[in-house]
Amino acid sequence: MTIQTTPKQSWWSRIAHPGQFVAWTRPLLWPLTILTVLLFVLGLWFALYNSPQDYQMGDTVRIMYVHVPTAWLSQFVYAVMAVSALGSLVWRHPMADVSMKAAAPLGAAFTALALFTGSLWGRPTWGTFWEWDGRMTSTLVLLFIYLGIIALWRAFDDQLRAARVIAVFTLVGAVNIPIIKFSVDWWSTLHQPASVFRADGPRMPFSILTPLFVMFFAFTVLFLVLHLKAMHTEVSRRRVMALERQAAQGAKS
Amino acid sequence: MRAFSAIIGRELALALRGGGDVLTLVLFFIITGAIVPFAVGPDKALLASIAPGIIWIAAFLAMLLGLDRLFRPDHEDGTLILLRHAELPLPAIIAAKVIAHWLLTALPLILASPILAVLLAMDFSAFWRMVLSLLLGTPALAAFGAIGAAVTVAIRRGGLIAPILIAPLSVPVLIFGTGAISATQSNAALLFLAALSLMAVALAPFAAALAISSAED
Amino acid sequence: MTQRQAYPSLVLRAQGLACGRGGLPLADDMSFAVPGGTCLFLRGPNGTGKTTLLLTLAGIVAPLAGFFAIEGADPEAGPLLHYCGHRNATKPRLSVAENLGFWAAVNGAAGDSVEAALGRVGLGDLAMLDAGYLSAGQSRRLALARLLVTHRPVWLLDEPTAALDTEGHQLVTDLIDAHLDAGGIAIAATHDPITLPDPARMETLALGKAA
Amino acid sequence: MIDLGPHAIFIIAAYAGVTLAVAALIVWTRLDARRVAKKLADLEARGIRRRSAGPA
Repeated sequence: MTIQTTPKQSWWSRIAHPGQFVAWTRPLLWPLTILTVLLFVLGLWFALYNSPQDYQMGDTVRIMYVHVPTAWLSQFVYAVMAVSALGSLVWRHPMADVSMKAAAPLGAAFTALALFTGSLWGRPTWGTFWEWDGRMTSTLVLLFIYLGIIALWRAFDDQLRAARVIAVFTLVGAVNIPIIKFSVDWWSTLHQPASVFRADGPRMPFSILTPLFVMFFAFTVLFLVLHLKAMHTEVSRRRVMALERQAAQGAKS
Repeated sequence: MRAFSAIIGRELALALRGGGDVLTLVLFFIITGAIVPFAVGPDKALLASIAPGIIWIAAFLAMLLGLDRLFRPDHEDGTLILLRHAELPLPAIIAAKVIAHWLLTALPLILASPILAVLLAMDFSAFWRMVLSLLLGTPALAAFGAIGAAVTVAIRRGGLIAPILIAPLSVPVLIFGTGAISATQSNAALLFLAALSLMAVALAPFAAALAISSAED
Repeated sequence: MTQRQAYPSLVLRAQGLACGRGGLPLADDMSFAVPGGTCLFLRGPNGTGKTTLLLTLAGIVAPLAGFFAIEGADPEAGPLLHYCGHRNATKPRLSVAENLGFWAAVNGAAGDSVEAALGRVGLGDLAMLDAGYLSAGQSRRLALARLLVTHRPVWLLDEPTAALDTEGHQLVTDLIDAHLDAGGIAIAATHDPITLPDPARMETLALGKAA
Repeated sequence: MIDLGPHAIFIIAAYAGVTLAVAALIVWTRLDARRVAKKLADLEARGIRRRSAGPA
């Protein structure tokens, strides 16, 4: 199974070897970190100093610069997990398991942040921290799914077996999310025909879009860095577990 | 005293290190509470009026769900038998386990309750009364739960029986717990709740110890 | 080996003891006396009540008839016996040292240190490992180490050699022998032909024949 | 500091919360990485190596 004994390989199977994957992606870590910091500095400067008030929402529009990127990440991370789950089930790609596991806590954190900033945005604009509207409710359900997946990871002793089971659940969740979204929308319009929050809000001026885009990229790159780092840790953790098992066998007198 | 804290420390280490028991219970608590609006509709006035009841029921169910982890793993791997020859008497050991159980199953729920309070549109004063009533009432739930778990520990697949046994015993906790939030005589209800908890916590270790030592026979 | 404290001279005496489970007697009318420094081996086919007798002596199962007592013990002296059953009572998510340290704290740390006890049972190198990684035999050794971290005069051992290799058998023999040196009492149910270096210290109770 | 208008408290809370959570994520990721690396180094120092250890 060592990498040297197999003569030629595509990049695909080369990154399939965890040690190789770490060796290949470690040099990416620092440049990406620097990029994240730069994007955040730029984004925060735009968001807090160099953007006007919105004519309707006033200064609370600034909350949007952290709310929208985290809300995007809440869905993007799930997409990453779903793709990894597919990779784990279909191609049995070892890095897919690792990616899936590393992404779950990050996804949960960003989803929680999206809800948190959303409710802080909602208080001044709608006058309430929480509204059972379609968007917020389905984000809440998404958070529950994330946390359930984390609980599932922690419940398994054998992480290799866990990966396949959780991959199945992740995909079921991915199929189910649109259904949840639809049903929640139906449910909320049933109870309150006039929604307080229009999805297609007023057209955004350019001065708001700039900080939004910068923050959007900043958060996405932040996720990539953290995800990569967590994947490296996970690879090491698996090696630790293998070594510990070996230590128990080796020490058997 | 060292033995007492060793038991609590071990229970905490076991729960925090693996299995995700605590996270699961908190999730169950939040989800149970958050699912009610889907059934009754998101009308804020209605939700606010039933919120104390929802939160107490969610806490009650979550604590019942966690009962099985109190004695069963220790029974299955033989720890429970060995603990009977410890320096501490069995009721003291069970008291330590009940304290750890409360720290692991009730305290996280109380810490998570602000989330449900926001979701269910509770107002601020009702929220504080609810935290107070949970703090006073959950020790009684943990103590009653210990009795139920002890009685069913020797039964294979007894996990489902304990909640059925415990639910009727805990009705007063529920009555005074929700009463302390909404009723007009809420201070009296809080006092009743505190008395109930004190009594249950004082008696439960002895009852549970008796049940465990007779179960093995 | 480590230095050992001497126990007060004790005698475990049983008279007309009958034990069984669920009211059904498995072994009855047993009378024996085990003085300090002696090991009583319980032998006999499966289902003849060896485990039940040990549980009875441990005070977990009530005897059906007769009585037993540990004579010569100071009634104030706390628990006198160690029971070592089939199940090892180890927690897979705690490390080997943590598992043992817990029992040292709960049973009173009046014995070997955790490191010394692990060294004696041959687990010294694995102290930091999670107990879940241990094999059946290693878990058994961990369970035996529990007898060492707290010194108690009476050992009740149920199949102490289960899952152990020949070297492990020797370990059990050594541990029992050292325990007897200190004036302790051991009662062991076993199918394996364990022999102590000094046959005068061994007594055998055959179950299942008299009944 | 710029004037954040009447709802400053919500804006500050949102940014503070996000900053805290992101900082916690970063710290947790690093601590976890360091802990696992230390454990791995300990094990390898004790001479246990995996047969298929790559040139990582």
